[in-house]
Amino acid sequence: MRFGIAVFPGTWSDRDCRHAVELAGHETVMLWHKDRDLQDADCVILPGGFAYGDYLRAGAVARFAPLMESVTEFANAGGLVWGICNGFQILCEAHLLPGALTRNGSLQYRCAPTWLRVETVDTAFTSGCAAGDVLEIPVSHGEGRYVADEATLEMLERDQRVAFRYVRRDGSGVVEESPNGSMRDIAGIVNEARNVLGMMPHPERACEPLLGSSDGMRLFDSVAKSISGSGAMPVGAAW
Amino acid sequence: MTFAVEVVVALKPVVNDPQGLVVRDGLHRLGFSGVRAVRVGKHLELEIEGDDETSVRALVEAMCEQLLRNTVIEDSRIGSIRVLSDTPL
Amino acid sequence: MTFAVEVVVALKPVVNDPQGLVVRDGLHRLGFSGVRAVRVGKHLELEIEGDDETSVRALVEAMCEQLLRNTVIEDSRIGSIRVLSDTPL
Amino acid sequence: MTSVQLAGASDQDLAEVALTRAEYVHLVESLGREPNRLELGIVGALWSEHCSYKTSKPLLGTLPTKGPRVLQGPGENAGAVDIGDGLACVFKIESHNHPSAIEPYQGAATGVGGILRDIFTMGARPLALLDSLRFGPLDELHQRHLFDGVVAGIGGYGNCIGVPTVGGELYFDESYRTNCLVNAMCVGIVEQGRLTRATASGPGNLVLLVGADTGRDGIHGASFASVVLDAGSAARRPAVQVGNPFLEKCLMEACLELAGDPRVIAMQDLGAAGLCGSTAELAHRGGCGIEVDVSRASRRETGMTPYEVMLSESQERMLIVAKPSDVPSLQEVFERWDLHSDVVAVILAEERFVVRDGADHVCDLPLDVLVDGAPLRGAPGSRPHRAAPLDATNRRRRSWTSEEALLRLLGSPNLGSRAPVYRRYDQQVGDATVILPGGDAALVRVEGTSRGLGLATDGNSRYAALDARQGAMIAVCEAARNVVATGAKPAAVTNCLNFANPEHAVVWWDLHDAIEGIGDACRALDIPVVSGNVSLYNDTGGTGIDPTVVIGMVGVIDDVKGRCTAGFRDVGDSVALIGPVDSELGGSEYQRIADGVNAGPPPHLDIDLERRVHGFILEAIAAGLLHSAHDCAEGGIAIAIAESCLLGDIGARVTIDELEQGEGLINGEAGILFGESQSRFVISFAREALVRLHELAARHSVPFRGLGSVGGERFSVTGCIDVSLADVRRVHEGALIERE
Ligand SMILES: Nc1ncnc2c1ncn2[C@@H]1O[C@H](COP(=O)(O)OP(=O)(O)O)[C@@H](O)[C@H]1O
Ligand SMILES: [Mg+2]
Repeated sequence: MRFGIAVFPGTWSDRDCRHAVELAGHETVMLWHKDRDLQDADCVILPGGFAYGDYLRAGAVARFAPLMESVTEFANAGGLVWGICNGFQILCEAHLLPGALTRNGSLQYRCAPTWLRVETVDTAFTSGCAAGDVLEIPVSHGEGRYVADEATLEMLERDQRVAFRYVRRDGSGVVEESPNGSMRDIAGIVNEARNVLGMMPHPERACEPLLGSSDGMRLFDSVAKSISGSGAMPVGAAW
Repeated sequence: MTFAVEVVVALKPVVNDPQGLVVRDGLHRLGFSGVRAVRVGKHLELEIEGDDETSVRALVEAMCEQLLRNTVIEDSRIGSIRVLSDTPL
Repeated sequence: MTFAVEVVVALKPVVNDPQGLVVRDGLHRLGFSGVRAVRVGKHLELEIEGDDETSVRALVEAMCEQLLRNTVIEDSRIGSIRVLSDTPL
Repeated sequence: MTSVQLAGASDQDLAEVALTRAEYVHLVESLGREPNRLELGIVGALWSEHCSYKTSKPLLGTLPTKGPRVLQGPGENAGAVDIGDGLACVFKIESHNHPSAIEPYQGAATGVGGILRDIFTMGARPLALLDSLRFGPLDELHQRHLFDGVVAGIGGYGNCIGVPTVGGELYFDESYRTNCLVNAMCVGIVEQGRLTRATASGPGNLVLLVGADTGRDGIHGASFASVVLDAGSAARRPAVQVGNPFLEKCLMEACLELAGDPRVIAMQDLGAAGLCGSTAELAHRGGCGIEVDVSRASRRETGMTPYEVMLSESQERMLIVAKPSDVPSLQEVFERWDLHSDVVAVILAEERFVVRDGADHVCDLPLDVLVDGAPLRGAPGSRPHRAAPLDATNRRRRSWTSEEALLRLLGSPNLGSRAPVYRRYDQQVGDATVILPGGDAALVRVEGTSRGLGLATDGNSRYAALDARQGAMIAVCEAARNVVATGAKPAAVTNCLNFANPEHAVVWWDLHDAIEGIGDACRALDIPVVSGNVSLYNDTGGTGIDPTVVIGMVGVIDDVKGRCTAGFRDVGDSVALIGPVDSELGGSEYQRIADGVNAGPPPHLDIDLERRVHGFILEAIAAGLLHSAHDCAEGGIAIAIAESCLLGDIGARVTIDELEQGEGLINGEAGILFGESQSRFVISFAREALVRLHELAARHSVPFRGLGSVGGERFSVTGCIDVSLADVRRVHEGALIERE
């Protein structure tokens, strides 16, 4: 099983993602933003960071990198694409996911543990969880407030495309404790075909008890299982 | 010729603007009680080579759609267009 | 009366503007090779109660000095001033 | 030389470059001629306090800088120690006080950028950042503005570049009202074989300038940091630099790719005095000369003079020395990261500092005069007589119950929760932070090994204000204590000396004494000093800061799994106090808020006991006997216990009867609960461990006193305090939050 990890100038979760994937026992290959070859990756991770400084808007410039052309084709062909933090912002800018991520309501950067309620298990990324499970996974961002128009939000809810919602440790609603003021406390969503996930929290930081939580590992395991299950090579084979 | 073009990018009216609220409250605290609302957007000043205003405007409009604004949440408009020099810098 | 006032806050010309550099390079990468330079600033739109344009302008100038611009690295200028309504919102 | 010669520099000329008439005369004598304007400006920058250390150098020489672990002491961009597994830990602390006073966000941000460059210049990948901040009273609007700006700036740079900020410290005190302090420390790791030096060699070798274009940023920055801020500081404001963390991230990755690469002869970042300072240091360290051609440096602006190019402090720039034949392949590496590079200089055989503007020779100075020629400054006067410290007893202004005092202390800006600060910092990127901020030291694991580094910055200036030498010793001990509390053994320190105007005898002697104090403590605890920085003239409008010695400590633990944390853990655990019992209140936070003074002798320090206590704690942790260890600092025992409750989210019930049996406890209950006696830890452990801990304490001959036990949802001290943890938490967490 091989995870491709995108590296844009300004990306910094790339090494953490590699660490997590290797801990999970899988192969990693770093994908340089100037290249187009996805090197037979079964799942492409767009990691956290500040691609191009996140100047102007987070993800705005990264979206045009040569690598993103291949990632877009890969996604459209059903390949698994996982945007984490900055990766989520890039996916929205690239219109692979609806909505946008704006400045945190507090106008402050926020790095803290958060609790995510799994809202759907009908994705390759969450299939190893049970609906309603609460995962402890930290956030670290200044622009994570998810916004979209009512129609889009309704569609996301109706099609069960909200993957994670910020909740309290006990699973109840966060209300004022939201880390960023996202609409409907949305922490992560999937695309219509459910093969592209964007999430603000950092699962790669929650893969070892030594670092405070290993809940993030459940997502990496889910991906691995669903790929080996579906023997997803065909998709990668296109490249 | 070189042109100086102003572009204003602002959040769509429906998108709420926490930064604007903070600025408004800050102004109230300073005693500017007459301030009803504040919206904070971006102001870009571009220096561009081009033949004439029309072609430059068209170029900048394309830039707005592709990069300068997030079409989902932001509107943009082109402000003044001035000739900076008749010869490339 | 309620006025709509535009304020542009921009980095002083000598001050380094990393944002502008990235936007310029981004536009080049998109093929807009004619872009010589980009400066990124803020655009504020204020709604203020006031009696007439002169007094409103004076108010906003005071706001710029006290809060809207960082006097150390930014300049500000007032753009258009429009009457929004003759009665308070 | 085509440039104008000066027919004797006017006072105006000298004022512009911050040189004294005497220094100018000395310069002319050493040169045997008059310098031209450019030369004068260059000398002014390199002879500034900031670059030349003309005041502190003679004193710094007394610091212990050797030790079995030391790979690189003071003299390079940062110090380096051997942490085993063939790895080196590279670290340094640096101040950015003056720029932060002018523009808090950018001042702090570029301070972080600067210290990061000092670390990756040596080939080390930055692993963690720490900060040390001082402001005036937080309830004043301007102080809140500075505080918010500085915290945002540190986060803004560190978060963007992807280096976690894992710790630091923060105090508010009148003494910083007109001079805030912003010190930043960076810690990096490199394979010892890849450790890169900033020592040029090989006449004919070329020097690449990589990174940002050169603009009119921070011209005079170096001399700016070396003069007292005054009304005119505002006029020098265009000097403010805006950092570009994105560019620095690319520069860092490219430089790390080249760490240990044989093609790289030397690497040097551009800091104080820009191209001028860096090229001169580079050549001087290598005992060679250098010729810079300013016309080859890419500019951000048009019409820059050679003087402006040489002294520009534009950020995110780096120098690389390489053989001419290797230059093209090195430039390819930088281009991969979209980094621009220019060949701007060539290494010379003779120790000369030559500047050309194309064909035009504009400067030619002997390097030793430029780098080492500044006349050192001795004591401006004899040691001023200090009035015997005020007696702090019986000046009680307020008569609070111990419970009121506890809550007021916990809710005060100096003791309240730091979460509102560090949650704005990415504390975790790198997947290495094992102990997050909030307790004592941070613990960061070293990739590919079982080891971890305990990291802390400390420096209580109230003690130093009462006695600079004692204050400095305590700063070293407290930093060590914080590291020890995690189970890491102190390995080496870096230090930042923040002082007022050293031309005043009081300040100079405080500096002298503080450096002595650091030296004595480090010798006694056997911890070498491997790097540091000096910031003088924190002295706006005649009100100087209290002597502020900030110690950055790095400790090593062989297996992070064996770490210890500061929060109580299990119901029923026993709580004990390690170390002396006293009731001294001199210099304490209790005294600050209850008496509104800083008086009396600072806490007594028995450095030998301190050493034994560290030995005991480290052995107890290594033996797995402790469930928690937390050092007693500001606020004394009561605050330490309350903090262990909050961190563990569990209550505790203790009694101090046994403590009150002691002799001459002049300040009674308040002194015992809130006094800041040194060399103390509050520990918790399973009852079964008691016997072995007693033996261990006896063997190390450290005082061991049972205090009570862990459990419940209240913090109570028999007979004087009984509060719910919820109340304690509310007060503690609200301390830094702005009240509308
Ligand atoms: N207080 C100090 N103790 C020990 N070494 C110091 C101290 N202050 C400065 N140094 C050393 O002197 C050298 C120059 O310091 P500095 O000018 O701050 O470095 P840089 O030029 O990289 O900013 C460095 O090696 C630094 O470690
Ligand atoms: Mg340096």
